[in-house]
Order: sequence, then C-alpha cells, then structure tokens
Amino acid sequence: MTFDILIVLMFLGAVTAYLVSKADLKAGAYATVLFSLGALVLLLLGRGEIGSEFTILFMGFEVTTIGWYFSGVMVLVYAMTAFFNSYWMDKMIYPGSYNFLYLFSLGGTVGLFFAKDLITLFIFWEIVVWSSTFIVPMGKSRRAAVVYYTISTIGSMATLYGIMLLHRISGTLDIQGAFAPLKNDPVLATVIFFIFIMAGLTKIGIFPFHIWLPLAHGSAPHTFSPVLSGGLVKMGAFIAYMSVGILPAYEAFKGSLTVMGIPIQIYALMILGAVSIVLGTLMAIKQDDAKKLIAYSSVANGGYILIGILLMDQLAFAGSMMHLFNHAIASAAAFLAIAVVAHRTGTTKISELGGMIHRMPLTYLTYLIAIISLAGIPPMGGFVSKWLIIQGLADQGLMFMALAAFFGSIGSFLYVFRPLAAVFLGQLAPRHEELASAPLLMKIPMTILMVLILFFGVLPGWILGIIGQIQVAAGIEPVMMSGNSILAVNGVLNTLNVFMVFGFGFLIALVIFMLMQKSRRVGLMDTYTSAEFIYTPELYHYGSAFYAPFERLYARHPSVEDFLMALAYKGHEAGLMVNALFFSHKPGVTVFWITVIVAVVTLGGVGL
Amino acid sequence: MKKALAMLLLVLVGTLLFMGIYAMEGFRPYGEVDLAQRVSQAYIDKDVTGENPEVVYGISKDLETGSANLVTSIIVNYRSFDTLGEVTVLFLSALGVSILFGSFKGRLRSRYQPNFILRTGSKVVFPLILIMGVYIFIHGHLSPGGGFPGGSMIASAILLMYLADEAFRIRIEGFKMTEGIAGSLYVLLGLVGLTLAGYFLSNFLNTGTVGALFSAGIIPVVYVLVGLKVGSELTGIITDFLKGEVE
Amino acid sequence: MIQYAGILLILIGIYGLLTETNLIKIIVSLNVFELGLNVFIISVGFVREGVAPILTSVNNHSGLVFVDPLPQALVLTAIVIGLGTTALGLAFARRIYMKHGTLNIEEIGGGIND
Amino acid sequence: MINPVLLIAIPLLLAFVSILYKGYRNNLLVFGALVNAGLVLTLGKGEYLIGGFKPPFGINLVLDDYAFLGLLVINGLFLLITLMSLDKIGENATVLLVALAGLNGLLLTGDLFNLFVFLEITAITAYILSASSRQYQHSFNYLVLGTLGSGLYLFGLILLYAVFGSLNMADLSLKMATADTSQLVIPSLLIFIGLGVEVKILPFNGWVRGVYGNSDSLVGPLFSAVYAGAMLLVFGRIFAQVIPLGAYLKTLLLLLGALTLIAGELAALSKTRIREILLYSSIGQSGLIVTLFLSGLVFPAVMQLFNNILSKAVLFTVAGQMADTTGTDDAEALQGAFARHKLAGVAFTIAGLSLIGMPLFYGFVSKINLLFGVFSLDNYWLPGVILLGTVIEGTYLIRLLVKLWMPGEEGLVSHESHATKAPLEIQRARVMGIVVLSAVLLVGGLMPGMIQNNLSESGRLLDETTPVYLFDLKGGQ
Repeated sequence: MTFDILIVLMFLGAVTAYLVSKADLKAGAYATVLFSLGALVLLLLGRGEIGSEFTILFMGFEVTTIGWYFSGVMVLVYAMTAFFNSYWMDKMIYPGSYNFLYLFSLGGTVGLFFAKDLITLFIFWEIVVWSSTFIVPMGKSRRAAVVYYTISTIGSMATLYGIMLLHRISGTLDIQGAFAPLKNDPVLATVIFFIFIMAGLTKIGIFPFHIWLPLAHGSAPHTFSPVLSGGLVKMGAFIAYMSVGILPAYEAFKGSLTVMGIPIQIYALMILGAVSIVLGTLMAIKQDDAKKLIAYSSVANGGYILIGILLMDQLAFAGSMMHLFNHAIASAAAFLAIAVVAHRTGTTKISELGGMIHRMPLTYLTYLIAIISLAGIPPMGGFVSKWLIIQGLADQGLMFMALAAFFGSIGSFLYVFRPLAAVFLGQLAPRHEELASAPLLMKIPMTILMVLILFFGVLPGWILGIIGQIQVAAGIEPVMMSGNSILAVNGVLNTLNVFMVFGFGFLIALVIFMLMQKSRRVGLMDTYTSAEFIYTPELYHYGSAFYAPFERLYARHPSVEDFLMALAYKGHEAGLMVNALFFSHKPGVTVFWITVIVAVVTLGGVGL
Repeated sequence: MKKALAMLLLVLVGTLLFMGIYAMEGFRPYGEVDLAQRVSQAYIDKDVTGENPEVVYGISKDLETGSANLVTSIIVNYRSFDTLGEVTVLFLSALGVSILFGSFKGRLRSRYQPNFILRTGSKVVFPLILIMGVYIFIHGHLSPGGGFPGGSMIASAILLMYLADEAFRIRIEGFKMTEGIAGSLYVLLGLVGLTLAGYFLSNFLNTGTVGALFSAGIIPVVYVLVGLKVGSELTGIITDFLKGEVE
Repeated sequence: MIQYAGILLILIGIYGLLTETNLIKIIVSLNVFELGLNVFIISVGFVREGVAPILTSVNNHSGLVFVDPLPQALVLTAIVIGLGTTALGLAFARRIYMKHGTLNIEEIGGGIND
Repeated sequence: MINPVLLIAIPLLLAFVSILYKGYRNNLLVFGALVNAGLVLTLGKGEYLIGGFKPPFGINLVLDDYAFLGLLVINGLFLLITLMSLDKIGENATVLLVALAGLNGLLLTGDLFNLFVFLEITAITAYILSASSRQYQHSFNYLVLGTLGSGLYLFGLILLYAVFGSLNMADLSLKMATADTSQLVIPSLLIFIGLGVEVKILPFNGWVRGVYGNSDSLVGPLFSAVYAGAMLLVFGRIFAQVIPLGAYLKTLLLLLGALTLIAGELAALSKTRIREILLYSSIGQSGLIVTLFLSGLVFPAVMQLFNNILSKAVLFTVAGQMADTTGTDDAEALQGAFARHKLAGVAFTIAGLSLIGMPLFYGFVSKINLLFGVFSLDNYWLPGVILLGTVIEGTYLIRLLVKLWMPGEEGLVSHESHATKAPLEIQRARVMGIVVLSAVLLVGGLMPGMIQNNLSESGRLLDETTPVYLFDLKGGQ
C-alpha cells in the first residue's frame, strides 16, 4: 500500500505545489520540501513491503530491493535539494511551474524504479525526461535544454526499439519474462544488449554522450543541478543494471569472444566507461566554472559506476552500487554548496570568487567533505566505494580499467583542489566583504548530507547490507562484511581504523595550525607592481588559469563535441536541401518530380 | 536545354506508359470492349437487377429510369450524386471568382469598339440562343445535351451581349438568386426523394414511356434546375471577370 | 489511334507544365492535359460498330450494340470540373498580374512572405 | 437511423441558401457545423444507396467504423475550428459550408469516381481558402498541382475501369484481389500520385510550403487538421482497403513514405519560423501515416492520424494567431511569447508533447500502438526510421517550446524582461478551443483504456491486416 500512495502522492503533490505557488510562492516551495520529505519517510516505512506488487491505472509495479535502493537515493537528493527551492522563487521565470515540475519529475523517478513491465518503465522514464527538460532552460542556457533533450531522447528511443523488439521475441512486456528468451540466443542478446542500454549510457553521460552533462548541469537553475547530477544521472545506472543483471548478459554471452575473461560486448562498454573516467577527469581540471567542473566529475564518476555494474561481481558491483549513493549525496552537496555561493554572490566563475571560507564556513566544510568524497579520499564514503571497484577490477585482472580508475582518482585531486583553493580559500574580493553566511534552511540539508557522507564513509555496513541483498537477488555473491571490515580478495578494509588514522592526522594538523604563527591576510588588490597601476587585477587572481601548464599538455585535444555539432549541422543542411529541391512556388518543379517518379516506378514495373 | 531535357524525360515516360498500359492484360485494345463485362450493360438495359426484358423506344414503360438518352440516365439517375457534386464545383468556382474580384467596380474596356454587325446581329441572335439553350436542357433526356450545354448556351448569349455592347451590364443579384434557388431546389429534390423513397436523389416520379417528352421522372426537372444554375453561374463568372480593376 | 492521341495530348500537357513560365500558358497546358485525358476516357468506352447511346426511333431497342455510355457521363463531369478549375486559375493569374505586374512565374517572388 | 447523406446534403443546402441571405452567412455556417456534429452522433452504421440503385451500378455511401471515426473527428474539429476563428471567416462562410459537405463526402463515398468529384470539391475550397492570405502565386501553384494530381487520379481510375469494368470500391476490391498485381502497377501509381499531392507525400508536395506557410489562424488549423485528416483517411481507404499492392510497388511506395518522414523532419529542423516548422512536421507525419497505411496497419495509422491532427489544430491556431497579430512568426522574434499567454502556452505545449509522443498524452498511446503494429509485421527497419523521426521531431519541437517559454540570452538566467514585446493577442474563443483540444489529448493519454474501449469495436474491424474491406452488395429498389 505504501508505494502506490507514494507514487500517486508525488503527482498530486506536484499539482498541490503548483496551486499553492499561485497563492504564495514561498509556500509552494515549502510544499516541495514537505512532499519530498514525505516521500522519504514513506520509503523508509515501506521497506518491509519489498516484494509486493500493485497497479495504478494501466501500469503495473513491483517493489524490488534494487528499486527501493535506487528510489531511496533519488528521493534523498530531491528532499535535500528541495530546501533550497524557496530562495530561488523570486529568481525563476515560472516559479510555480518549477515547483510542479520538480515534484512531477520526482514522481517519475520513483515510478520508474518500481516498474513491473517495460512500458511502465518507459512511460516514467520519458516523464522524467520531459519534465526535467523544461526545468533546465529556466537557468542560464536554452541550448543546454535542447542538447539534453536530444541526447536523452536518442537513448530512450533506442531503448524503446529494444523494448518493442523484446516484446516481439518473447511476447511479453513483463521485465522478468521479456528477457528470458535471450539466454540461448547470443546474437539477439547482443543486439538487445547494445540497443537497450543506450538510454542508460546517454543518461549516465558515458562517452560519447557526455556532452549534455556540463551544458545542462552547468547552466540549469542552481537548485536543479544537484538533482540532475546527483539524482537523474542514476536512472541510467538502473538501465545499465537491467541490461547486465536482468538480461542476464553474462549467461547469454557465454559462448562469445572474451577479453580478459569478460565477454567482448561487455568489455566494449567498459572501455567506454574507462574513456569517460579519463575524459571527465581531464576536462574537469580545465573548467573555470565550478558547476561545469562538478558536472565533468560526474562524467568521470559515471564511468566508475558503469564499469562496476557491468562487471556484475561480488566487489566491483557492490562498490558501484555504493558509489551511486556516495556520488549522489556528495555531488548534491557540492552543487548545493556552490548554489549557496551563487545565491550570495551571483556567480559561479572560479576566477571571480575567493576567500569564501571567511564568510560561509559551513558551506566551505560541506564542499570540502563532498569533494573529498567525490575524489575518493578517505575517510569519506567515496573512498570505500572506489576502493571496492578497484578491488574488483584488480581481482578480475582488468588492468586497463584499473589504470583508468587510478588515473581518475589521482586526477580528481587536481580538479577537487581548484575550486577549493580558488573559491573558498585565498583572498576575499572586496565586493564580497559584506556577504552573509548561508541561510538556516540551506544549512539543514548541507549538514545532513555532510554527516551522511562522513557516516557512510566510516560505517558503510548498513548500506552494504542492502547491497548484499541486491546482489543475492541478482544471483551473485554478496559483498562480505565482518564488523567494520569489508572483506575483499586482495585485502581487508576496516573503515573505522581508516577514520581513526585520518582523525588522528587531522588532530595533529589542527594542533600545529593552532600553535603556529597565523598567516597575514592579504587583500586581493594588494598586488606588487613596479609602481604601475593595474587595470585588470582579476588576471592576477590566482584562480585564473589555475592549471595552465598542465592544461597545455592536452589543449589541442580532438573533441567529440565538435563531431556531434558537425553532425547536427549536416542535418540542418540536409533540411535546407530538401527545402530547395522540392519546395517552390513554381508548379514545374513538382511536375518534374512527379514525372521522374512515374518514370522510375514504371521502368521497374513494366518489366515485372 | 531545359526544354530538351523535358522532352527526353517525357519521351521516356511516354514510352513506358504506352508499354505499361498496353501490357495490362485486362486492358482491351481500342474498340474491342465487351460491355457485358462492365457495369454499363445494366445502364443500357435500364435495369440493374437484370430481370426486365429488352427496352424498346416509345413502348417500354415505367422502367427504373425513363430517359431515352442513356448518358443522361447515368448523369441524372444512376450517378446523380456526381452531378450534384459537379454543380457544386461550378458553384464553387463562381464563388471563388466573385470572392477574388468581388470588390472591383466598373467594367473592363476593350481596345476595340464592337462593330455594327456584331451590335445588330447580337440583338437578333440573343433570343434565339436563349431559346436553343432552354430547348436543350428541357430535352436532355431525349436528345444529346442537357443541363450543362443548355446552361452554357444561356451564358454564351450573355457573353455575346457583353461583347456587343460596351455599356451592357446585368444585375448580378438576380443571377445569384437563381443560382441559389436552383441549387437549393436540387438538394431539396434529393431530400424529398429520401423522404418518399428512402434514397437520396431517388427518381420518385413516374418514369413514363421511353421517348416521350413528359417522361423520365425527375430527369427533366433536375436538368431544368441544372440548366438555370449553370447558366447563371457561368454568367456570374463572365461578369466578375469583366469587372474593372478599380477597387 | 484516337487513344494514342489522348495519351500524346496528356504528355504534351505535362511538357507544357514542365517548361512554360507564363501563367496563362501553364493553364493552357493544364487544359491540354485534361483534354487528352478526356479523349482517353472516351476512347476507353468505344465499341467498334457501336451506335451513340441514345434510343431514338431509328436505334430503337436496347439490344443494339451501343458504345459505353458511362465514360461519356464521366467525361461530362470531368469537363465541368476542368472548367471550374480553369476559371479559378485564370482568376488567380489575373490577381497575380495585378499584384506583380507580370505573368512570368520566374519574376514572381517565391519566398513565403513576398 | 439517420441517413449519413444528410451530412453532405445539409451543409450543401445551407451553402446554396447562404448566397441568398448574405447577412446570415456566418450564422448558417455555425448552424450547419453544429447540426453536422450533432448528426454524426446519431448515425447508424451500414451501407446507404444514393438514388436507390444497388452498388456496382449506383453510388453508395459506406458508413463503417472507419468512416464513422473519421466523420466524428473531422466534424468535431471543423465545428471547433469554425467557432474558434469566426472573426477570420469573412467572405468564406459559403466556401466553408461546401468544404464541410465535400469532406464528409470524401469520407463516406464508396465509389471511386464520386470520390474524384468530392476530391475536386474539397480541393477547390482549399484553393479559395488559401487565397485568403493574398499570396496568389502559392494558391495558383496549389491549383495547378492539385488539378494535375486529380487528373492523374482520374487517369488511374479510368484504367481500372477499363480493366475491371466497375467504379465501385467494394466491387473493384473484390475483382482486384484475384487479379495479377503486376497489371495494377500503373493505375495504382497514378492514383497514389493523385492522392499524394493532397496528402503531402514527397516529392509531390511542392505547394505545401507556400500555402501552409502563409496560413492564418483559420486556414492553418483547417488545412493541417481537417483537410489533412480527411485526405489521409481517404488515402487509407484506397490503399489499405481497396487497392492491393504488389510487392514491387509496395516497397517503392513504403520507401517514399519513409523518405517523406525523414526529409520532412529534417527540413523542419532547419527552419526557424513557427509555421514553417509545423508545416514540415505535418509533411513528416503524413509520411509516417502513409507508411502505416501502406503496411496495412489501419488502426495504428488512424490513431496516429488523430494524434497528429488534434495536435496540429492547436499548434497552427496559435502559430497563425501569432502571425496575424504580430506580423511575424519567427521563433526568435517571439521568444518568451507564452510568458504573457500561459494558458495558450500550456495548450501549445501539450499539443507539442503529444505530437512527439510523450507519455501522459495521447501521442504516446498512438506511438506505442504503431510500434507494436510495425513490429508485428516483422519489419525491423521501419521502426528504426520512425524512431529516428521522433528524435528529430522532438528536438525541434522542444527547441521551439523552450524558445517560446523561456526568453533570455545564452549565459543569462531566463527572465521575463527578455520576452518579446510583439503585440501578441490570442482571443478568448481560441484559447478555449485549444484548451479543449489539448484536454482531449491529455485524457486520451491518461486513460488510453477508455478510448481503446470506445474504439474497440472499430479496432476489431480495423486491426485485421487484410487489405480488403468487404460488405454485402445489397440490392436496391
């Protein structure tokens, strides 16, 4: 009972929030908080009902552990971000519609994970796509929304083709039954595997479909970027899970060529995942816009998640599932922190900021913890999950993947440090002297997320327990825990010990910091010159061209974005050609084509 | 160049069409058609049920259609609905022309003055053409012709007057009135048939003896209406075309 | 043979539509096309040795060989419809001439707003 | 049992009467449209004879489920569009009455030559209506192509008559079913081209750009919804139910339909003027529907057709209104236009999303249905083409919607102050009309079961993939 109420409630809530917004904008924003928190509560209450089935209208639903887990992640991100909504009401062009679409897309995501049949899955998938498509352009870019929509829809249409093909083959749309005939037909399974997973790849932002992430995440309204990056991207992981877990890919590809023991079909996608990790990391390092930077880091993290899911094993899969959660809350927290900065200063450009720690320490702390987790540095949650993924990769002997994963981890130090140093540390610009700290309502979700990141980094047991159930349901060996230790083939990770060590190190550092002489604050404009007046002090901001020497190494890289844009331009030209060839105000043109068609058809027809 | 290309293309299409059409096995060579294979035999026998004996001119009575002119029987009885559509097409094009030129005033002036013979002769011929036109549509069920040729003749008489007299103007309202009333009556006639016989446009009057003037049921009635309507519509088109360019 | 002439006229009409740029000539081409079509339709109904499908005191019974009356009826309809479209086409041509001062279709703008 | 001939006779009678009482033209038009819409609901299915002669000899009207559905939607839309745009009618009230009669005749008639007559009636009303934009060269172009097209149709028809000796659709379809399809190639092709001009199949549709691109808020929805709907239904009648296509011709025509779909969508992608975008989208949709009909998927095709025309009625009404009141319909010049016209914007958005086939709207139901249909034929390239078309269509429609809703320069937060200053007005009647239409699309999407059940009777009939429709050749007299 809980879950059908949950889904219906979200759609009703969307309408309610819209109506309330008509009366009072702030109240409408608070309604989104109430409803999304309500969803979180209902989800937690309904954990006992896993396995139940229900129907709404013509759509069938089934509550599974993995569905429950995914929707938990999603609702958490939505609920935390919802606290921010009320501060943007006066900045949005359509605040009421924003509230409506916010809850509407939430309802869509929740329904998606509980779908029992493929059509229901697709319906909710598309609901999320179009409702989020209309939120994105309320931010800074209209083009971003179109790119986002186009890439998403390329994926979802491919998946729809796969769904229809599955129905044709198996005669059913039921998720469990539809994939059943593929087990014994590797060719068909290969086709379906690649077509069906497309929606997942586009949504996660796997190379070459990653171009929408920086555009959409970077320019969406500040309150929606956390949801896009933390939440919606994870829908793709669900599709990826279905393609390997439910298909089941490993069983179907038993006879096919293998690379390092992995069927070549799956390995090919893993390579894409690895490319995404490298590419996302390198691009993130280059970014001057804090939001774009986190967006590219989402590309890299999407690569980790995809590789882990594709591996379908004891460790990497568990790591991937956990990383999904860790990345969701960490990237949401990071985006929220940036949103606070943007709320107070009105910009997200790294080179225009600096010294925010002096004005908003809690925000700084949130950002610090989130970004440490994103980079996979202990003792945060991100470390545990990345450790598990790398363990899994090493266990399978997948050297290239492991290499990419290590590269991503090291590269992430670089991109993590850039906004940290340039936005929060360093000198405060004079115009930011009077900034206030984050408002109370913003502090609540940031604190919660911060605690969660830290908590699950130290005590990942609860989450790994759920993941173990998911693994059992998917028919693979569950991840093993012993006390606070995670047992892997190549070693044991005791997260509590790690925390102790880091905590001890932190304490020592704190003591040193306290005892040593304080540094002197230097104003941003106190720049040395040879008695010359400086007209462009911002160029001397150390946040500008932060990694210039490093970036120069790959400045002239080939870009898939250029290729896709060229493709789009070719489409445009083809359209113009159609227009010029066939459409004229002169009847002769059309008469000519009629004659040609008659000639062509009769030419073949007379002989037949 | 363009013309040569067009010529080449059409020679190709023409050859292919010729070959294609005459290769169709059911397409009989010119003149070697068997009407029994077509629906037309029933029209000649004036009997779609295939029961009645041979039709004889001046003797056979009360057939399903009483028109001696077989084409007329098709136009006004068997395929009367087409004719209603046809009338509508003409109505529409007259309407379209009057919408396009409706706001124009005055009359176009010809570059030449009508000569004496035309001016005098037209006055003599005008009533004759009118009478001929009326004759043709009244006898449409007996002899070649019918409402459309008859109506065109009436319109040609008016055109003659336009040509003969620079100052000639007709009152278009009267013609519009005729057009509207004749059209409405045609539809109403169909509706009467629907009420009386159960079929729209059915021939509910006595069809009489084949060959008699007062025979063929509603055919003469319809043809009179069509004749008047076509006459007034074509007149309307002529009048609208001759309107001047001053808005 | 008259049937071939019909098809030939159809082709000539299409040739005119392809090559002519004068609005009036385009309408004339259209009429040639329709004329050819009508000739073809009539020819389809021709029966060798057949008489005109009208019962008269001479051809006085239905047992005689008549030509097919149906194509003739169809042609009448087609002619009237052709007349209607021709009238409307000429009216358009006159309006175009009044607006653009030319009957040459090449000289009339083809853009959507001109 | 109401005889469906009244659907033709009443508007025709009113048209003839309306030139006698010029002052009451609009009242007569509204009355006629209302009476027709009401009559449709009381019709009894069956076959009705004209003049009382049994079918192969006389003309008959066929009111099966297919025709009934068509009549229902076409008459309903006609009434709604007329009421929405009464102020735009001007001198055209009589023309519209005749058009109503002609459209109903198209859907009802069971005779190929009678169909030609109604085709001409409808086409001529379209020529006259298209001239209301005062861009006569486009109307002229349309007239020449339309006349040539119906001439070719007549050519094909007469070849069929010469071979099979009949003009009745049912009779012909029986005779053709057993005939050698190779001798049907030329007549079928000529009929296909003839109808192709009207249903906008590439490359026979050169007139569409000029005519649709200059349409106002009356003519636009009327052409794109009512005329296009009726013509496509006629196409479906002929090519899915009467003429059996041989494998050779079918393949070529299917390719032409698929080409129309992709080329239309691509051309729409390259355009920035709203009416141009929509007209190319109409061409693309026509290609899709034609493809479905040619594949024998009558029911999915009809569903997609309804989705297309209901959506296009809304979209073209708004686009025409934009062009009428602001003098431009360039999306760039009209950015943020919906900020001040939210209700119209919501209706426009619903119609757009339904056209793309987004869930919750009727378009989704029809898209899923047609995909099921195409896959059931074991055809695997066509759904790929259709889905590619959907991607392109979605891209430009979303781009348009975003442009019209969210004004603002790239890099700046969307704000109402960037919205167009153009004096856009949307009359209340039009807003109400498009809201009703979009509500239909929404209800159809939320409760597909309801519509499915209502249509199930027709579904049974239409779902059969046999390309022949049969009914008894009942005797008359």
